[in-house]
Amino acid sequence: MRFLARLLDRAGERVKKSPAAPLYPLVEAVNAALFSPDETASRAPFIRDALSTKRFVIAVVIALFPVLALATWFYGLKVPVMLLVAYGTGAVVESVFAWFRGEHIHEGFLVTGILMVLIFPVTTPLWVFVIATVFGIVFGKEVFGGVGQNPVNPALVGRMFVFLSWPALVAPSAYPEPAYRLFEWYSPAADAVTAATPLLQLKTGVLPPDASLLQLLWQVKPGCIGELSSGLLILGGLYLVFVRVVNFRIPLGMLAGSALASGLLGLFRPMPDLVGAWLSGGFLLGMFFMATDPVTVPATRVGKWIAGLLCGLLVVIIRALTPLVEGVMFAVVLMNLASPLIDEGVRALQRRKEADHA
Amino acid sequence: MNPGDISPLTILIAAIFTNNILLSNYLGMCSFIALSRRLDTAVGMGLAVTFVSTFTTALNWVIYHRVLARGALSFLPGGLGDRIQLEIFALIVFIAVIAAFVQVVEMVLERFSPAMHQALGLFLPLITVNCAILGVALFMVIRGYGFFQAVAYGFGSGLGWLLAVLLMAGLRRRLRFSTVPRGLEGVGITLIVTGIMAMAFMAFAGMVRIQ
Amino acid sequence: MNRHLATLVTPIWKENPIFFHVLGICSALAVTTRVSNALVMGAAVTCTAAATGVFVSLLRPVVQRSVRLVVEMLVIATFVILFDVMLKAFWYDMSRQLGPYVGLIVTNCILLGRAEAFALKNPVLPSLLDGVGSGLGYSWVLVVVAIFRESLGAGTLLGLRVLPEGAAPAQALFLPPGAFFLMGLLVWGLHAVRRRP
Amino acid sequence: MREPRVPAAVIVGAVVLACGALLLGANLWLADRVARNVRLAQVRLLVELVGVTGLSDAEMERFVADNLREEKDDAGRVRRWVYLRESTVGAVLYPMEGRGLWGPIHGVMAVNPELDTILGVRISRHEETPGLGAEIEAAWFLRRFEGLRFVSDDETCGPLELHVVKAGTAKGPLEVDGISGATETIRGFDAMLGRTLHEVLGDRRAGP
Repeated sequence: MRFLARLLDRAGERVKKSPAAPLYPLVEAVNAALFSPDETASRAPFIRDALSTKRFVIAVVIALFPVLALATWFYGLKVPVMLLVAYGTGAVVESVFAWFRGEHIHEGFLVTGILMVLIFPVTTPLWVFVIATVFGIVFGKEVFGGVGQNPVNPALVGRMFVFLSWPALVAPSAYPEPAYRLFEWYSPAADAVTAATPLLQLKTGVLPPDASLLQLLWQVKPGCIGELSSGLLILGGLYLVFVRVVNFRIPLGMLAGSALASGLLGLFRPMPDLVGAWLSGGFLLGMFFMATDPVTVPATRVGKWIAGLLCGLLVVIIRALTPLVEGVMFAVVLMNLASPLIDEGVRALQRRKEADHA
Repeated sequence: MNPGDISPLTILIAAIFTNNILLSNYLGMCSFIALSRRLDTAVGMGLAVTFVSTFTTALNWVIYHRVLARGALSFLPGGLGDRIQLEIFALIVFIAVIAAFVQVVEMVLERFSPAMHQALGLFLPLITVNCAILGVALFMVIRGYGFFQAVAYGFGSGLGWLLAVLLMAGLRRRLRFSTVPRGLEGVGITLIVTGIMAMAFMAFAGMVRIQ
Repeated sequence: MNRHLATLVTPIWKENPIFFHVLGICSALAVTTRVSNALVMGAAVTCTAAATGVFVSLLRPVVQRSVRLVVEMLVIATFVILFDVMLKAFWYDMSRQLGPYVGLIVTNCILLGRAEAFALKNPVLPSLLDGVGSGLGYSWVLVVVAIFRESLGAGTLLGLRVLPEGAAPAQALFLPPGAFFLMGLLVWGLHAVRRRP
Repeated sequence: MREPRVPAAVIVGAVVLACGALLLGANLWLADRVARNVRLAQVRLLVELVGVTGLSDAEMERFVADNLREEKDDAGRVRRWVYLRESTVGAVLYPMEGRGLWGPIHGVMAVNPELDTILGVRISRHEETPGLGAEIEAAWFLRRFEGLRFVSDDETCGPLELHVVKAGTAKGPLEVDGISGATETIRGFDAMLGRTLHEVLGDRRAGP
């Protein structure tokens, strides 16, 4: 409690000090903790708008709401139920930990809960979904002291665990064809029609001739709940970039990194269409809403570029060279894990440069 | 088909990513936990492990296949070579080679490159009890690697360990500012982060086509 | 006698080598996919730790400081190889399942650590008890981790099915990451229990 | 602590000698047993594959020596075993070698005397992930190969189509479901099977 207060205090001081007020206190708190203060003031000028955590949460919820609404239309009542389950489980786990620590529940889970729903296919059994939520919150967040202190994306930690535990239940082969299902409960028996995702088709090289890039952009396509419409994800993502809730360096770095890897690998083997790869699978969802999570990326500006590049590279490498169809989840977590090291490297270089100048 | 057919390059990549000696064989955990506390010690120990693992694997391969293995001494007269069974000493010999190599390197460094000695000197003695190095030697025997495969495996395992310990050192530096529950501080949280790392590295499983 | 009992019991709980000295974690993670493997591995460490303790203690009056590490390593390695050969001769299947990890007991810091810290300073009987205690302290942790990993990760215990048919075990616990998470949880739990009087 | 008087070299020498003697003694005592265990592991597979049960270890060794004729290739490696049951061929067993995700895979395949149907498959050695790839040695998986006829009906030895495929996607009589979550192991297993069958077909073409 006192520790958190101290962090927030320090962030608050900086808000007062610089004309470039912090994006949200949490990032700032972590930044402040990672940097020594005199270093930071000059190095985080891109933060321009004073936003509280609440406003950050609201912005993300606004950006993702259309996606959820569309998913409910196409996948039925199970989508809102999953959201309720995620929030319910999250609330229980968080309050247990908060009680032990003597703190309040943090509204940050509102975002994690939505992401949790979006990264699972609607076919996921609810018990698997509950286990993923619990695992993600406990091992992705609470063991590190809660919101703002987690080194990796909690939703993805939960997703990875169930992906490795019950691959058959959450694997791409089980993704259903989207169809009008509003007010219906999705059941595997009634909706036996599963469809190959565009990503799988790209991987096996049998993209149907009528699937143009425009269609990938505007039509709904099978996949995880959040991968339904690329168009809505782009709109939501751009909105977040526009209101400066999301830093543009990571997404741009990811696009560049994937283009680079795709080009390099393309010299040796046939590669799927690059733009097609961007528009299919979880790339957009990961790029705008997962990889950009401010507490899990490097704090330095150069570091953000490097992390984005690395993430893009890894997505393409995992998608192309391993038996896995989708690589975004693993790529984002690997990038999260490398982020502190990237920061260290960048700062060491900067220190050396300053020393040379002086 | 025998293991001789896999290219050393494949083994190198597999040893770093798909089959990381720390994340999938759990070797070198003790020093991993102890030395990932600081970035500079992690770098030092990681480099030392890579160096020692590469060269001792080469040495151990030669000694094992030219002296200890069954039939290696069959050139001796009078069928003597077939009667001597030295395989049982492999473990002791491996340890001795590692310890001796570390000693020699330390002396050479002290004499000719004090700067290097300053950087690595502290970590070299610790390596003798790093099970990753001995583990590499034992796996090399079990998997029947050829010389270049063994060297690639030793080098790759060292690099894989270096990668893991560097990532962990960075993360632990960042975790210093997290309010980790008290019982988890230190060892506990390191194990959990290693678990997340091991899960993420599972993505590379199957990246290397061995067929 | 009471003192001897304390020597035996202390490393099992109060000064458990895995938790409070972070020794021997490598093999603790590696062989815990099956309870049977964990039991054998625990037996291996207990036997070699006890034998090492006795012999290092016996050699104590004649060994000089300068060479004590060499002697300790030799003694440890000899007993580890002995156990390995016996396993190969009398329980071949198990020896194949444990793979190189029996050999790796040599670098298990528990043995060298206890030899250095205890057997080098104490008479034979306490050294034996300390070796057995350390081995048991190591073993029970292995078995506990293995019980969780085998039952939840593979749905069996000692090869017998324990999860109901149709309940899919969580393979991730069987894979390497599971070992790290369970070990982390166990460390957490133990510290929490120990702090409470 | 008082420093002992005995010179260090003497002590180390004595310990080395003692340890060496102990190990050599253990080796002399147990080497044969270990070698026999290695042999027995193989023998057990062979006996199992020809469908004989209830033998003790010694009986199994005798059974294999009496009833299985070893055929070696030019390099002196066992190429196949021919199982003679009352002087007619009961089955032919081929050793298999391949690579999995982590290391080599070894096994044996039994084929009927006409060399067109698999009687059984056993795995003797592998380094695969327990619970996933390691399931290639499990009975539930290997049972899928029993009685598989790999020569087409028109008796041509045509292209081999027997394949182990991704779990749950097997179509037709010549595709066998793999193990979910063990793609790479199955890939190696499939290749190993293919190579062995290739050899079988070579023998089939060469005539009885």
